[in-house]
Amino acid sequence: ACGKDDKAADDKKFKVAMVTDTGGVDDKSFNQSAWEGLQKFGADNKLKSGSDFKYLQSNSPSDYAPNLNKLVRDKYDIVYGIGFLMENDIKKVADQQPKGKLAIVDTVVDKKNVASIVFKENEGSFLVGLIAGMQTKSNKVGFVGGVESPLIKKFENGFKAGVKMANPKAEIMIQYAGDFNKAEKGLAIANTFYGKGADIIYHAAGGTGKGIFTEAKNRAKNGKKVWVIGVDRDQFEEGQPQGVTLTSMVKRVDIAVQQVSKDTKEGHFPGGKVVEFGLDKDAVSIAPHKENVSKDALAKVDEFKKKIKDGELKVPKDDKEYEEFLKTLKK
Amino acid sequence: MDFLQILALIIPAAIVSAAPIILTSLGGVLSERSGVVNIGLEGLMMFGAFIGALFTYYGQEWGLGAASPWMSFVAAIVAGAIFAIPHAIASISLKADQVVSGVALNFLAAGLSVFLTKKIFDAGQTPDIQERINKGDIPFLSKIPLLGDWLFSSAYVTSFVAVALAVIVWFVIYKTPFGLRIRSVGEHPMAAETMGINVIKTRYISVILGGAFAGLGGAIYVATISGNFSASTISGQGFMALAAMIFGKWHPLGAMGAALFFGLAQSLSITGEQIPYLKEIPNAILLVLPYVLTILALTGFVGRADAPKASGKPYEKGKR
Amino acid sequence: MMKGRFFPILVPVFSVILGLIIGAIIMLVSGYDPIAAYGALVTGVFGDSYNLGETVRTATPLILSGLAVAFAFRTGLFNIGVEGQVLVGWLASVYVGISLDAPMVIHLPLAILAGALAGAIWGVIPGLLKAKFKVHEVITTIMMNYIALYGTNGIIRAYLLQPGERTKDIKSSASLGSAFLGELTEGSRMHYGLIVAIIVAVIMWFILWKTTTGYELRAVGFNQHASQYAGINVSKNIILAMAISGAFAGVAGTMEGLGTFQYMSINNAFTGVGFDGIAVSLLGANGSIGIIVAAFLFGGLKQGALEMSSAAGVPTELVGIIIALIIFFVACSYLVHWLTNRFTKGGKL
Amino acid sequence: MEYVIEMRNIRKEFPGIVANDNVTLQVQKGEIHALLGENGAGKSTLMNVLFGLYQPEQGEIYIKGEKVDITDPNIANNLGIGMVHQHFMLVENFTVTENIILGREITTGGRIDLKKAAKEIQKLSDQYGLRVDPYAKIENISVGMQQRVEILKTLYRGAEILIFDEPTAVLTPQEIHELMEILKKLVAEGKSIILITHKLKEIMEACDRCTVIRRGRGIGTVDVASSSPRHLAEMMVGREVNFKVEKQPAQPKGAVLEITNLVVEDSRKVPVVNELNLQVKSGEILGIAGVDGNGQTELLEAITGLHKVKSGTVTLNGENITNQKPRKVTQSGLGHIPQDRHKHGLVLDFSIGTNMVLQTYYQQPFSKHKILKFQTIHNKAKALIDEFDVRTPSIHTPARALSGGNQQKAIIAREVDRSPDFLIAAQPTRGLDVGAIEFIHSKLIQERDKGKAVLLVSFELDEIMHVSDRIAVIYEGKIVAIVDPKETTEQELGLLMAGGKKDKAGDKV
Ligand SMILES: Nc1ncnc2c1ncn2[C@@H]1O[C@H](COP(=O)(O)OP(=O)(O)OP(=O)(O)O)[C@@H](O)[C@H]1O
Ligand SMILES: Nc1ncnc2c1ncn2[C@@H]1O[C@H](COP(=O)(O)OP(=O)(O)OP(=O)(O)O)[C@@H](O)[C@H]1O
Ligand SMILES: [Mg+2]
Ligand SMILES: [Mg+2]
Repeated sequence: ACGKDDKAADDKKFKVAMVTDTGGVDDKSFNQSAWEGLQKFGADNKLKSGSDFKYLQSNSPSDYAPNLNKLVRDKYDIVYGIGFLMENDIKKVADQQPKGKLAIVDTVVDKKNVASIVFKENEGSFLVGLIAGMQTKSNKVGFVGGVESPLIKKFENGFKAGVKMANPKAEIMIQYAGDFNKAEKGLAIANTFYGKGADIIYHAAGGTGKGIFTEAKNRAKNGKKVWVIGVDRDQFEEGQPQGVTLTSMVKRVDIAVQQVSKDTKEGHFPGGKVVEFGLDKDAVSIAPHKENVSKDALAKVDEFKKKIKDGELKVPKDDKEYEEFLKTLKK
Repeated sequence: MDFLQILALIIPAAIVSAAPIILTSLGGVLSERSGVVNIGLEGLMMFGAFIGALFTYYGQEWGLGAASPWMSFVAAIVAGAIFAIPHAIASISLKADQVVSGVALNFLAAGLSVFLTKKIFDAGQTPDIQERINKGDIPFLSKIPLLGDWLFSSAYVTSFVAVALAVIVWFVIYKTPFGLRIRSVGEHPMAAETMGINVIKTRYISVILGGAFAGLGGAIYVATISGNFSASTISGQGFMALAAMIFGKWHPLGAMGAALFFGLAQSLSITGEQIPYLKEIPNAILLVLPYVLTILALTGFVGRADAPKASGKPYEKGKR
Repeated sequence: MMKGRFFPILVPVFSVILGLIIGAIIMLVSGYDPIAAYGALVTGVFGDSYNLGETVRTATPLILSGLAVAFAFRTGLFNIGVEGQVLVGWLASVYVGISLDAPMVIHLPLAILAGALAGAIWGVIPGLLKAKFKVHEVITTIMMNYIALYGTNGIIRAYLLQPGERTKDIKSSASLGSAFLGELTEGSRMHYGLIVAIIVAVIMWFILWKTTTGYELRAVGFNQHASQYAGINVSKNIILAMAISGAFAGVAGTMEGLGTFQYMSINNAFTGVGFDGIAVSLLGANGSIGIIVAAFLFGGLKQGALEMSSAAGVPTELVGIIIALIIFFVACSYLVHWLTNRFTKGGKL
Repeated sequence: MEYVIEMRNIRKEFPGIVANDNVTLQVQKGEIHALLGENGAGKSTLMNVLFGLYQPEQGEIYIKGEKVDITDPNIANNLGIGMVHQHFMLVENFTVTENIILGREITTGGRIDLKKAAKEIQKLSDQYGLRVDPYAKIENISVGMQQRVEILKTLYRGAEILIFDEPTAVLTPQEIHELMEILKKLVAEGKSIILITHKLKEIMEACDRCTVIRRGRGIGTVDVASSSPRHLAEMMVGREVNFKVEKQPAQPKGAVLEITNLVVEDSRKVPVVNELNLQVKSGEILGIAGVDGNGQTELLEAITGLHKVKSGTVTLNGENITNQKPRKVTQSGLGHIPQDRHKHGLVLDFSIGTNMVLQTYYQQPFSKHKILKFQTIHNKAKALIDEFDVRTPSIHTPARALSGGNQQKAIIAREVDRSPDFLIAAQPTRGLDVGAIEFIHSKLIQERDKGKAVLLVSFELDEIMHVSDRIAVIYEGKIVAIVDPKETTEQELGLLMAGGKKDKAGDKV
């Protein structure tokens, strides 16, 4: 039977699948983006949804392992784990299923059969930081994180660097909500930030960010000019109808997933490697909706995009690098 | 930042986040005052939030514009009331253990609301609603020095609705015949029965009314805070409402006060990170602060609270 | 008298069947194929040894959290704080698992005990407040849940953080995991925790029904005045009840820390183990055997749900609905009583 | 002849028992009609049928000659039937007014008008001499006043027919006397009354006719004037009843319990037991007579360790037990038949067998190394149940399901069996029928004859007079007199209990 299978494998379709975290495929964030990438890949290769390409949703962290395991054993040619929370489970499954090909987003797993996909969120955040620095009227801006982690720190530090680059005098308020899903906390933090005079808030806080939009819209409706900078996807819609979304830092997990799937299909599975996606691959960028961004700011963004791509400027990703960055800035 | 500025930040935020909890705890008060324990508040609130998001969305589609959230409130009130019926049937007519039935209600709400969301929108969450309830200055009152800034400037109308409803519920429970009957049924149903009061009917009405309040609480959360519904929109607020009800000693105004206290503690911990000195306190400590404060308040000056005597006990006619 | 003897089993069985039937109806109405779905559900549980192993793994902490809720219930207390007690138990066991060097016979029991102790402390606080200040345990345990969630996160971040937002892995000498069980179940995370859970179930049964302590605990649960009259220390027993309940919950946490995960990560939300424990305990009628059965039912449904959504495309939430229905029907055992009474009495009531 | 109430051939079943079997009851207008029967005979059941709380399986009810169908208490109320229940039907944390108007509220503009209601209640209470404080909460008023509230409830609803289910079981002699006056006043106004009581004396004193039920069956109705207590008791029990408590003169020896200068404060820091001195000797029954609320409860709680002592000492068998834990006190040789059997005496949800070791479960042979020995416990329970004739289907039956009389017997069995040197019996026969009372009295005397000391607290003067060897009168927290029952009359005792002041009839709010 083995021989037969092998033979059939050649003309058998290439199958891809992913495991979401508890957010699900429509979290308006990286799960959704990854699934869009998979769908695009499926359409390009005429795959059938639900069998040739599909996703499994996890209801709790303990579901990651069985879900990954199931997909690998169902002979999917590459299985994505979306989010750094699956790091350990990916490792485990990779050990148990040495023949399976796995990929993880947002962290690095050093295994021969695991491809690690990471993004340079700090670079994208730097760009929106520039915009914030240019467009703040009060010289005060804010950053709200969900739960503190090195990943979210990349957003924070990139953003801070951008702001300081464009506007060294600007004051930056930072707060972590301790939660990705508490809109009322987002609302209260935004209330504090705006109340203390900030006019632009950048968030990397998932569902907690909803409260930030709510507060901004309320203020906008009462005639105050305040902005939110969205994250992960273009959050222009979230800002409607008052149009409070200044811009968004878009993280193209879809591009990454398509790219890695394509490579794998062509026999170049980047197992054991770290595939980095940054400005260079247009995998992090500012959102297509640009109507609220000033011409000057856009020009500035383009200027620095080039500098970063050319390697002239290194964007800090953690607190230490940021400290050093500030020193270079002073010189 | 000076002290007054801090208050001006903390108080409005507290009131905003308190409104859904106030309403839901009022639902709890109504239900438990009649003798039916309601652990299902979380579920009722969740279902209300779902219906709130759903009907605001459809309201927008149907061209109701700014009236959409208000229509969604009506829908959520009705839905909450209907959703409370299984709990009423189980715990009143079928003499089920009320805690069990309430827990079942929570599971049912979590399953059903997300299941229906997936069925209707083919997504794990509803679309963002465009028409919200918006903050605004309350005419005249917002001009009062200090208090105007704290309480009546850029405030949600719904917050005042919540406070007004708390007063109304207090009036109904403590000042009207209907309230007297609800309380009698929760304290000594047999006595009520001998006075010609229909225990079963009174309890049904109270539980269903309680569901309506909790449903409204959920819908207001969506309209004023989250802006859409997903599985994680209501995660624990119903239990906080339950705690507020007990904290408030099963009294409508007490429950309101407790909900405001939670809100205040919460916004203090959030704003605290932006206040000099407090800033130095580790984030984790500020995060647990509201809950620690609540426990301290309970221990220090609230102390003992007695539930209505018959709460939790199914009433059987003629049983001793 | 046959009715009397079989009644306790009759109700849950009846409830499960009824819940599944209504679940099928909902599927039909909303356009899913119930036969395929239930087929997948069964495969998801019994399909292969991996699924079976994972089902056991899911059920293991639920047994313990169910026992924790039940123990408190038996003594007249409602412990909604199991969730928080699970978290602190988890952290304590992982801490001991990481930081100690000892042979397994010492290390593993010590790590489990650490979890139990942490859970017990978390339970004692509400117990103490109830006994001394008459503060209602329902509020304090809800508050203690949040304190546990943010507190454990804070401790991990401050002292134990490793890349990946988590602690180090525990040493193998503190692990409940086993290569043997893993091989047996095609690499599932099934671990020896089931044995611990069953031992705890026996302990609960024994304490409650065989010892003078159990006699006192139950007496206080039913009637504090009479207990006082009989010379039983009411405050002490309230505190003790919460301590034991919390200890059980803490052990449930060690199942995650020493079994399933072997580390603790920063939790973005509650684990759900504690809240599910309430349902498990109620479904199991607060008895040791009932709880074990209910935990397996629960674990099976949750595990099977993954396959159900994978193979039959039915949202996993449907399983939540079915669970809710089953609990409802169990709660309404009066209905079953009534029906059987009616039946045996020939329609006269 | 037309009856104001006629219940014909009523049959009411409960699972496994026929509570009323073909009972007929006919009440004339303007009479006080007694209903008599042993515990569990079916009196309350019959009245609950009349009041619409139970539906009979068979039989008809006629009110003033008209056939009626009373399916719920509302209908009964509308028919002019009011009932004062055996266990009061009052909401404890409501005020008197709120309790009375519940269901028939007086409102102005949708709002309850408590002032107007209170005025109306005042009018009613003046009319019938039913003194109440309209604004007091039920939990703060005496049992006697609670009962008057119950009566007012029925009058407020315009009841013409009043049912009293064992109203005197919980009252002090003074209160009973007042109640009887009120009943007479009510019939004088043209109302009709059904009175359930176990006290034959009350029937003889106040009633016109008496219907007797035995084991659910109607035995007959007699004119009280042409009957005697002995005759009624025989009808009720079906055998001859011995009224006189048989006992030999006491042979007291040394003091077992000694109380000196005892002061106990209540929750408001008011001393309710005030410099009290008392001795109970072995081989005697010391009765404490007193109006409710003169510190009896606190005295007993202080002795047993349930209530803190402010100052003074309590010694038992020479051992100082002041402010000791209840367990310690029990171990020093104290037995306690508590006043409130449901609150203190039993864990109602435990089986009756388990309740039998409530005081001894932790001792050998019932447990060893903290492990319960069920076989021993069961054997003990069986033995006690046989010896004390506790009627229960099995030792595994929950205590809740037993009748009050049998619950009381179980408690007595448990306490007496431990053979304590000092036995407290608080209201040991409250609500019990004559047969059960006879049994309990003989048990107390048996203990005395074994050389134990017995402290009897009772509001029944009869009981105090007949059972005690010495009587201590308690008034305002002090023992004001110690008398010999053989040389004292009830009148003299009553005077002492009232502290010499006549208006002090137990109305502490
Ligand atoms: N709610 C009930 N459920 C089951 N059986 C009952 C119930 N109430 C009464 N009974 C049965 O009916 C019988 C009569 O009870 P009932 O209360 O009428 O007695 P009673 O004459 O009022 O006694 P007592 O003098 O003690 O008040 C009891 O022996 C009992 O077996
Ligand atoms: N819930 C119940 N289930 C079954 N039987 C009951 C129940 N309640 C009461 N009974 C029965 O009712 C009978 C009488 O009970 P009841 O409480 O009227 O006794 P009692 O002597 O009047 O006691 P009390 O002095 O407390 O009024 C008992 O024989 C008991 O078996
Ligand atoms: Mg009776
Ligand atoms: Mg009785």
